[in-house]
Parts: sequence; C-alpha cells; structure tokens
Amino acid sequence: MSRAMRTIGDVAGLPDYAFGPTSVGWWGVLGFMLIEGMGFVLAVGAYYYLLHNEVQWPPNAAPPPLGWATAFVVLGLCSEVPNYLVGRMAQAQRLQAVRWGLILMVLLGLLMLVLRGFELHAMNVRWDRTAYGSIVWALLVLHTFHTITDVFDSLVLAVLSWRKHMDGRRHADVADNALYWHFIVWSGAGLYLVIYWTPRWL
Amino acid sequence: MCSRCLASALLTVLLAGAGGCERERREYHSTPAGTDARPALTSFRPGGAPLDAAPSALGRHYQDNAFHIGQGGRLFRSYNCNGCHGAGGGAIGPALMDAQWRYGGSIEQIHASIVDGRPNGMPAWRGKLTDEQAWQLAAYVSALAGNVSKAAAPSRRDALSATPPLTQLPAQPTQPGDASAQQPPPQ
Amino acid sequence: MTARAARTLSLLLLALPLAGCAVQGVQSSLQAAADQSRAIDQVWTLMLWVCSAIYVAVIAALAWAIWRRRRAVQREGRTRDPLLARALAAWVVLVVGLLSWFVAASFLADRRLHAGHADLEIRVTAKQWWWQVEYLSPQPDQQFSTANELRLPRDQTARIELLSGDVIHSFWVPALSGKEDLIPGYSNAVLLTPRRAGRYRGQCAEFCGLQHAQMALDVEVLDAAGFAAWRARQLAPAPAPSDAHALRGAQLFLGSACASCHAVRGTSAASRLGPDLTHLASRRALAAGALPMRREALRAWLADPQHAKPGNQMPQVPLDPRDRELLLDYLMGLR
Amino acid sequence: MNAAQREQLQRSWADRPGLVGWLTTVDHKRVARRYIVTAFVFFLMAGVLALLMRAQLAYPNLRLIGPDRYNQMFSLHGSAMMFLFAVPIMEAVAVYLVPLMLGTRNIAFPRLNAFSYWVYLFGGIMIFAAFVLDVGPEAGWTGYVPLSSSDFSPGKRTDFWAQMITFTEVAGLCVAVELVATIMTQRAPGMTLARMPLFVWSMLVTSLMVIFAMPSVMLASTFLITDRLVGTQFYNAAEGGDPLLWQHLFWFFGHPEVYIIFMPALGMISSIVETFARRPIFGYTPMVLALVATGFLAFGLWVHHMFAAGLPPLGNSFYTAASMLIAVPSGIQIFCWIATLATGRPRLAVPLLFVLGFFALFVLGGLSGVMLASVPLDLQVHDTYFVVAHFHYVLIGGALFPLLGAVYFWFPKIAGRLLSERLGRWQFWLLFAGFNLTFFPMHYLGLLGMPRRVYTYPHGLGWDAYNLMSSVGAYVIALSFVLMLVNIVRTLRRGDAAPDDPWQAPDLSCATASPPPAYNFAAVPAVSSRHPLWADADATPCAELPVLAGVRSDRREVLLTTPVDAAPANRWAMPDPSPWPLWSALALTVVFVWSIFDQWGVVWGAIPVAVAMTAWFWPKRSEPSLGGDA
Repeated sequence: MSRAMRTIGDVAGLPDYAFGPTSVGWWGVLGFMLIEGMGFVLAVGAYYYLLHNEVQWPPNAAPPPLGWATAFVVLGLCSEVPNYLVGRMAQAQRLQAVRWGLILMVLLGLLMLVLRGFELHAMNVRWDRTAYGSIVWALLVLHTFHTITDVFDSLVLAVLSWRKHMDGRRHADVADNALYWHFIVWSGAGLYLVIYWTPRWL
Repeated sequence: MCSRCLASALLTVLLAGAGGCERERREYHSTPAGTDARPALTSFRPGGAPLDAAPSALGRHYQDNAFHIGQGGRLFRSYNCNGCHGAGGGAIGPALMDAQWRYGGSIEQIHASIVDGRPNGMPAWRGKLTDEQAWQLAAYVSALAGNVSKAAAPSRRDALSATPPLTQLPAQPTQPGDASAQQPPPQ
Repeated sequence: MTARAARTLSLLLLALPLAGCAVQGVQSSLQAAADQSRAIDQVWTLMLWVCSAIYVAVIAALAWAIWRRRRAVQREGRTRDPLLARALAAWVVLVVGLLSWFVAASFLADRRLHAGHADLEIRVTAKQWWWQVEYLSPQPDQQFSTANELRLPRDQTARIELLSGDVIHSFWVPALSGKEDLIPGYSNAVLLTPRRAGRYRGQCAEFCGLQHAQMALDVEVLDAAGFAAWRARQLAPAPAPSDAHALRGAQLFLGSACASCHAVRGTSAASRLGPDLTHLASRRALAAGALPMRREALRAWLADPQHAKPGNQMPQVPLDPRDRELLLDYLMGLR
Repeated sequence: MNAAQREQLQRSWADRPGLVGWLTTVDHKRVARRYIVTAFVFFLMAGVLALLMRAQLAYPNLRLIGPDRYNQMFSLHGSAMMFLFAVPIMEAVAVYLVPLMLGTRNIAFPRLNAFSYWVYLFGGIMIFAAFVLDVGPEAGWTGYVPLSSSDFSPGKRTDFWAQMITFTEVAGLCVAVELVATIMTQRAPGMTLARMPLFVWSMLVTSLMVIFAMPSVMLASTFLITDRLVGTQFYNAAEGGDPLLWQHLFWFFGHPEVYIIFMPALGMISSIVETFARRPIFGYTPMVLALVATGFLAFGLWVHHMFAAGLPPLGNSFYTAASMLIAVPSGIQIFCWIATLATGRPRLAVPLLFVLGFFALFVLGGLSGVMLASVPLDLQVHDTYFVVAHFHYVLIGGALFPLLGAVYFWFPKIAGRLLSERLGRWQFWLLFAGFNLTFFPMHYLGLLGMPRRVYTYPHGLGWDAYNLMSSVGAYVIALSFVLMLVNIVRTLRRGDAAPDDPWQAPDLSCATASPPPAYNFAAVPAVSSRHPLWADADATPCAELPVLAGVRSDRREVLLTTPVDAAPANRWAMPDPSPWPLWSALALTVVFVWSIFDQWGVVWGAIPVAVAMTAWFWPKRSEPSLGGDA
C-alpha cells in the first residue's frame, strides 16, 4: 500500500454478533420482506383492478367460504404470542426456551398449513374459471408458498438448536426468523380481509 | 475463462435439445402436401392384421407442431365447428374430447372425416378448405383429445373458455369405436 | 481541435430537423392535414424550439466549463459557492417554468383531440393483419363494409370506433391524428377532421405479430361530392360478371375455398373471416398495402399468398393456372 | 500491520485452488468480475442481433431475414439488453466497487452473491440456447398480451421468455438485498450517510428501486406463464381478465427499470467528474436529494407508456405532469456536474471524455423524453422510430457511455493494468459518431411515420436514406467495440501496471492495491470526511490513512457499523467458500425449466432446491457459527 497507515483505535473488544439493525441478517430479512410484501401489495392491487371490470363480485359465484380461512388466521394470530416470546428468548440467549419455542412454532406452522390445505380444498371457484378465481388462487398460493418456506426455515433452526452449539449468531438467526413470521401472519391476515371480506362488504 | 465455460455449456444445451426446432417452427411456407389415401377406420380387415396406430410422418408433422395446432384452433372457431361440436364437448355432433371415436381418432382418420364428411351431419370440407387447413384442423382435434405432445398443445383460449386448457387434458385412446352406436348428445 | 469537432457536430445535428421538414410523405406527422394533427404539430413546434434552445445552452455551458480560461491560482474549488447555489436555484425555476408551459400546452392540445361532434361514424376492427372498415348509419341499408381503405369527407368530423378482433393493434394515420390502440375487450375512438383533400397512409403501430410490418391502411380525403359518389358506389352490390370468363371465375370463386372466408355482396359468399371483396378492384392496394392493385400482383398473390406477406392468414388455394386467370377476370371486374 | 498478519489474512480470505476454487468462490471481486464479463458477452450477442436487424432494414423490401426470425431477434435483443446486460452489469460494477468504496472486506451475503451470479448465468444461457433452437421470444421485450398468450404465441417460446425474466429478477433482487445490507451495515467507521460517495448513494437508491419494482414484473410474468400453462384467466378479457393489467404491471416495473439502469450511471459520472475535475462535487446534498427524488418519481409515471391505450384523458394529463417533473432532478444533476467541471481543473482523460459524450447524448435523449411525456405528442410518436431513437439516446447515451467511462476508469483497479488512452480516444470518437449516425436519423423516421418493430418497409415513404444511414452507423458502433476488445486484450497481455491510485480519486477503493488482495484492506480504514483520500478541496492526496485495528485476521471477519452514523458496532465473520450456491442455482434452474413444460415440476423440483439450500445454510462442523448466513 502506498499510503502509510496510522492506527487510531482498536475494535477487538466489540462482540462478534448483534441483534437488529446492526446485524447483516436483519437487513437481509427486511429486504426479502420488502420484496415479498411488494409482491402481495401488487397482487392485491391486481385483485381490485380486476374487481373494477365486473358488475358483480365475485362474478357468478358465492363469496368464498369463511370457515377454514378464519381458523387459519385466528391460529396465525395466536401463534404471534409464542413467536414474540421466542424472539425475546433468542435475544436473551436462553437456549432451552428457544429450543422448545422453535418446536412449538414448527408445530403451529404445520397445523396452519393443514388448515390452509382445507381452505384451498373448500374454495368454491377454480383458478381457470374466471379471472376472479385466478387472482384468489394466486394470492393464496403465493402466501402458502411463503408460509412453507418459513416453516421449513423454523424446522431447520429447531434441528440446529438441538444438534449444534448455539452461539449468539445462531440466536440472531432465530430472532430474524421470528421477525419473518410476523410478516407471514400479518400479511396472511391482510389477504384474509381482502379475499374473504371484500366480497361481503362490497 | 467465463466465456469459454459459457460456450461449452451452450453447445451441450444445443446438442441436447435440438427437438425444439420442429415443434416451434412457424411453417407458413411450403408445408408437405397431403395424400389422398384413405386411412383405415376399423381393424376388421382380411388376415386380421392389427391396425397400425402410429400416425404417419405427415400426421406427426402437423401433430407435433405448435403453430399448426394453433392455426387449427383458429380454423375450428372460424368455420364454426363449435356450432355442432360445442368447443369439443359435443352437441349436435359428437364430443371430440372423450375416448369415443366413431371413425377413429388418429390424425389421418380425423383428417379423412373432415375432408370427406361422415354420415348423419358431418359435411365434407373438401374444396372448402385447403388440404393444409384440413391437416391443421385435424391436429387441433387431436389436441382436444389430449393426443399431442404437451409441449405443443395450446392452453386456454383468449375468449370465453368452454373447455379446460388443452395442456391439462388426459390423452384419449385413438381407436375407433362402433360407428353405428349413436349416443345421445350430452346436455 | 476536438472542441471544434464536437461543436460542429452538434450544430450539424441541430440543423438536421429543419431539413426533415422538406420531405414529402403520405405517412408523415410533419405534414399535418387535419385539425387533430395540426393541434399536435403546434405542440411539436413549440417543444422542438424550446428544447433545441435548452440543448444548445447546456452544451455551450459544458464547453465553457471545460475550455474556459483559468487563472493560475484557483480560488473557486470550494464545495459551497453562493453564486453557484443561486444559479442552481435559478436553473430549477427556469426548468420548472418551461415544464409547466409544456404541460399546459399539451393539456390544451389534448382537449382539442377530444373536442367536436361526429358527422360520420365509422367502425374499424383490426385483425391480424388487415383492417375491417365499416361505415355505420342508423339506416341498415346505408351501411357497408370494406377493407384496408378509409375514405373521409373533407371538413367533416368522423368518429372512428376502434375494436380489435384478436390482439392489440394501433390505429395511426400520422397526417390526420395521433394513434390509438385497438384492444380486445375495449372500445376506443378517435376523431378525425381532415382539412386537406389527398391521399394518406396509415399503418398499425402496435406490434401485432408476424405481419405487423405490412398492415397498412389506405386513406383518402375527398371533397363532399367525391365522398358521396364513392359512398354510393360502395353501397351497391358487386357488379355482375361481364363476360363468360368472369362468369366462370365467379363460379370458381363460389365453389372453392375462397368463399369460405370472403364476402362478395350480391352473391352467396358472405363469410366475414377475410376482407370483404365486393369492390376489390376499386381499391388501390392488396393485402393491407403489401401489393399494388394490379392484375399481375393479384395473380402472384393468388399463386402464393405467403410470398409477398409471409405468415398471413390467407392459405394457398391450389388452382389450375387457367382457372386462376378466370378467377382473375372475375376479381378484376369487382369495381 | 506486519507481514505475518498479512499472510494470515491472505490465508483466511483465499479461495480454494483450481477449478474447485473457481466454482466455490464467494469473493465479491471474483464474482463481480465474471458477472461483468458475462454481461458483456450477452451484450455482444444482443449487439450482433442488432447488426443483423440493421442489415435487414438497410434497404426497403429486403428479404434477408423473414418476419418470424426478425421478430425473435428484436424481442431477444430488447430482452437481453434490458434483463441480461443493462441491469446486471450495473449491479455487477456495484458488487465490485461498493465494498471497496465502503472500506470493507466482502459484500454482505457473499454466498447469495455467488448464487445470484449462477442463476443469472443459467437464465441467460437458457434464453440464448432457446433462441438458437427456434424457441426465442417473439412478442417483443414488452411481451404484450394477448399477443404473448397461448392463442397467438403457440408453443413454448413465450414461456422461455417469461422464465428468463424470473431468472434474472431472482438474481437482480438478491444483489439488491446484498447491496442494501452492505451499505447499511458495513460502511467504514465514520462514513456517515452524509459522507458516502455518490456512487454508493446511487446504488442504495437503485437497490431500493429494484426491491420495489422487480416484484411487479415477476408477478406479471408469473401470471402470464400460469395463463399459458394451467389456464388462469388474468389477461383474458372474455373471462373478466384484462390485457391492460399486463401493461400496468409491466410498466410499473418497466419505467423504474429505466432509472434502475440509469441511476448507477449517475453515480459513475459523479465519481469520474469529481476525480477528473480535481475538486469535490458541487452540491453534494442537492445531488443526493435529486437521486432520491428520481427514485420516488420513477414509480409515478408508468402510465406514460400507455397514452395510446385510451385511458381517461385527465389521468393521462396527470402522468404528463409527473413525467415532466422528473426532468427537474435530472436538470439539477446536470447543473451540478457542469458547475463542478467549471470550477475545477478538468483533465480530459478518456473516462471524462465518455462523460462529456454522456452530456451531449443524454441531454438530447432527456429532452426528447420530455416531448414523449406530452400526451398529444406521444400519440404521434409513440411506438415509432422516434421512441427507438429516444430510448437509445437515454440508455446508450445515459447509461452505456458512463459505463464505458467507468470501464476505462476502474479497469486499472480491477485488472491492475492501464488501458491505452489512444485506443480509448479512438473508440470514443468512433462510438460517438457511429451512435449519432445510427440513432439520430431515427428521430426523423419516427416523425415520418415509420413504426417500430417492422421487419421491412415499402419504398417511397421517404424512409430509405435514413434507414441506410442508420444501418451503416450500426456497423461503425460495432467497429468501436472491436477496438475496445483489442484494447482490453492488448492491455491484459502487456499493459502498464497500474498504481494503487491511478487517477488520484477521493474514495476508499483507491486506498488498496490494484487489483485489490482477496481481503481488500489489511486494516479497517476510518473516515472523517467525504473524501478520505484527499487532504483538501484542491484534491491533494492524503499522505496517510487512519485505520482501526482489532478485526481478526485468522478468519473472514469484517467490522459492522451502525446504519446512520457508522459507529463501530460489532465484528462479523463472513462465510467461507461453498459449492452449495452453485448447486442451489442448478436445482432452481431445473425447477424453472421444468415448470415451462409441467406445473408439477414446481412441486417436485422444489425438493432438490430445499436440500441444496439447507446444505448451504448448514453450519460446518469445525466452525459452528460460520455457515449460517448467506
């Protein structure tokens, strides 16, 4: 190097992990949440755009059945409590609590996926029938896809938490995963209002 | 370094997938002329030799080409085949999407049915269609029955959809059924 | 040296637009012949001059910035410079002012495109790759349909309803007005008030597939009497075949694949899949402008439609060359 | 910093040797280098398509190329230039430079970075291979429905195109997330947001725009492919769908896309102007505000691509105003650069020459853009060669010229050798002349009524001479790129070795060797001004560089700082090289290609993807905490 270097400080004392906006992972999760959130926003925009073309909404069909969908959203909102706690426990680096919390989250996630399966099965319109059916299925499948990825991620973290040494970084991963689950639950609730209540309130 | 890697990968893909060319060609020029040979409609024949079910090279030529099938779909609607066959579901004329073939479901047999007509209503289109158009129509009817490659079959139409997308249809057998058994048209 | 080269080049580039105006073209937006295109042309003139002035000013400022004489000791190399900051503010005000002028001018011109009441209703349906033109009227017997040609009376406003038969096309006759898309499921419209009689050419302006390039519309603006005469001719059914050859040609036409797609009013051929051929020989072009309307061109077209316009929907109908001549006799008689 | 420590750093950051190292590397410089080379290869291939098209259009009624092939050519030319060249190359340059300018040792999520490259590469190979196999895109780069629907584009051509978009958008989005995370957490201590180089600012805004714009086109192309594959009705007007929905979604992405391409170029220009004017940029704050304003405004004017679609006139007027408004931030930036040059001591090296070319061309393209924003005028020139001229002036003049300036500017940093100035000047003047010869006549062609996307045109409409000029110009442009290749090859063989700081630039990328070592910086530089390598406003180089000690050299560690003030916050170990990004990209490629032919490919193909990604995130036995992040 051509320039002389003058040492003006030492950072060896700093920790080698962090939670929140000073960690790289947090920004990654935020970035992907923004991308996927934008996808949801645009898909919902497409829903209302298509709604404008019809005199009756849903066209030639009853509003979608509420049962399983409501169960899905209620369970999702309930899962926010353990999810929040898992996030807090991860920040406090309480390993046992994190381990059991992750298992609980995986189970809740799987249960939600089962409910989503029933929800799709009960849907009273096919995707290839009208544009209404297409956009409803698109919104649900998009959300299901994100839910599956996060449940899978929780599963991997749960296995890791039992098998490997958990240090601060791994706890930060758990906290980021909890952050992403907030996104899943609340976007799911928003989509529920759009898909199930727009036809009823309109 | 990178471009060399790119080139070799490209070459591999080229060798692997030369099949795309046939299927995708927009063949508006100089398509093979049809023959006037009448395809067999039944396996009853002297000596009892089994019917050759595989389509001829000419039939395959139309059946494997997405453009021809697409043009056939256009003609199917333009010449109002829907008027009798109801978008393939059948009405006055027989359904074209099921496993029942009165006069055989191979593309040669369909072509013959279009060109020469059949008793009880199917008009002969000889002279009203060019031979190429007849083959394109036959290819489309094969697609309605799920008997073309999925990679060449058209999906939903850009109009009112009366049928599920043809890419999603199961293949139907092409053997002829009993031509005398007139089933009632479905409602 | 390079400085001079750059300046000369930019001057040359600026001089070119003026040269462009001299070109005579039937499809030129610079030869405005209707109220609508003139309104647009005014916006164009305004913007061209203002933008050219800005361009010259910016390039001059840049040239000055690079080649200005500098004193030996620079005192200006500071991030903050009050004079520059004021100049920046003034520049922003200037830009915003000019843009507001542009917005106002285009808003007013846009209003002129939509103003006026229709004296004449025409429906244009674009199909791959030709134009179906229907002259509408409250009385059914005053309606007729033609293809690939549009005739308009001078000094009257025609409302053109725009529909699509398949994909998105765009209706554009540059000398008369701007373009408007024809979109499946939508009905758009343009108003045309031609002020100068003459021949113009329109062309599909939205990419629509294989033969997007050869989808032209022959436009002619006539005076009122000429238009009335043309209209009367178009309302009449096709003339009967004049001689034995043409009669035989008519039989060939009706008995072959031709009649499966084309209509000739006054005969049993009534299909609307292809262009209406009732007055084919009175048109000036074949196949949406791909060929001139001449016997030898029509012969070549019938022999191989895919040669002049590859990919179009007209199939090659196998015909004996002698039969083809008979058919030509018939078609050339459809005036 | 002693030699032993340096050696240890070198060991920690080195790739594995040989081919394995080549396939597993996560070094941002190596990945960026191959990104850049690949993008230029795609650029040349798309450029060859343009040459063929210009040959076909040289004379009226030529029959060199038929309509079918021609349509595929212009569709692929546009798609490849936008999706495979313009956006990736800008992101690639940023992947190389941003970590260096921030004074850090690697990009955030280096494995994701490697993954994005592989995905991009496979997507590009797929679409060009498809083109060779006659399965190229045929509905234009805008792919308007219903022309791109199954009825009018039978077969698999459009499906390959739609999946190519998915490939490149996945890659582009990954890089955008990396860049945001890098910029927000890895800036050198003391480099507050207000001290970031303008190039980094431009990349921050660009990345955020990518994050908000690209989901739109992914959604649109997914709708298209499901319409074509499983019969959804999104774009079918007869079943409640809407062909204009495609246009809205496409242009909601498509317009910001232009700025996504153009914004990094603005950053490059700022770097070049600052260095060669030898003074700090005039109006740093207005420049940053202009970048941010452009980023916001870019999302509010997509409808100006749809003025001819018959939308309500009042709405159109709103978009006219919004579209014109975007000229204001551009005007501010132009002013600031000219002011910087006027008050500095400009040195006319090749990079600055390209920036001057940018002014001459971009201002023209920008002004014709203002014209296009006017509804009535747009109705006349929309979808004509006027528009073709406009966007080539904006994209080539506005983005490619700065990019080539950047190539001449940063080539010494990247390759360690100085490009020939003489050949550079030749290339510049050839390109400048060829470009204007090609594209300036197109303005007239548009005004004279020539629509774009035609494979031939009749004689006698006054178009012949302009078309011939244009075709000749295209080959002059090609010649200029041949010169550039010659220059690069010659330089790589026997060019002069470049010093660390070949141009006395003010940013941290010049505080390390050319080319930089695998670890970029031996010690973390500390920053206390906008121009850490300049001692004063007259661009006098600093003699020494303040650094911080204490970041470990026995593993891949970087210093993270707080998002706004860049105060040191923690140390962070970066992941090691891994083959799993490559395997994940391959598995994803299988999913994308499979899904073109069968919807179940998405389901079954997801299994190998999940396996590969899990392996990627799985921590290694030896270093429990290192594998975990991308």
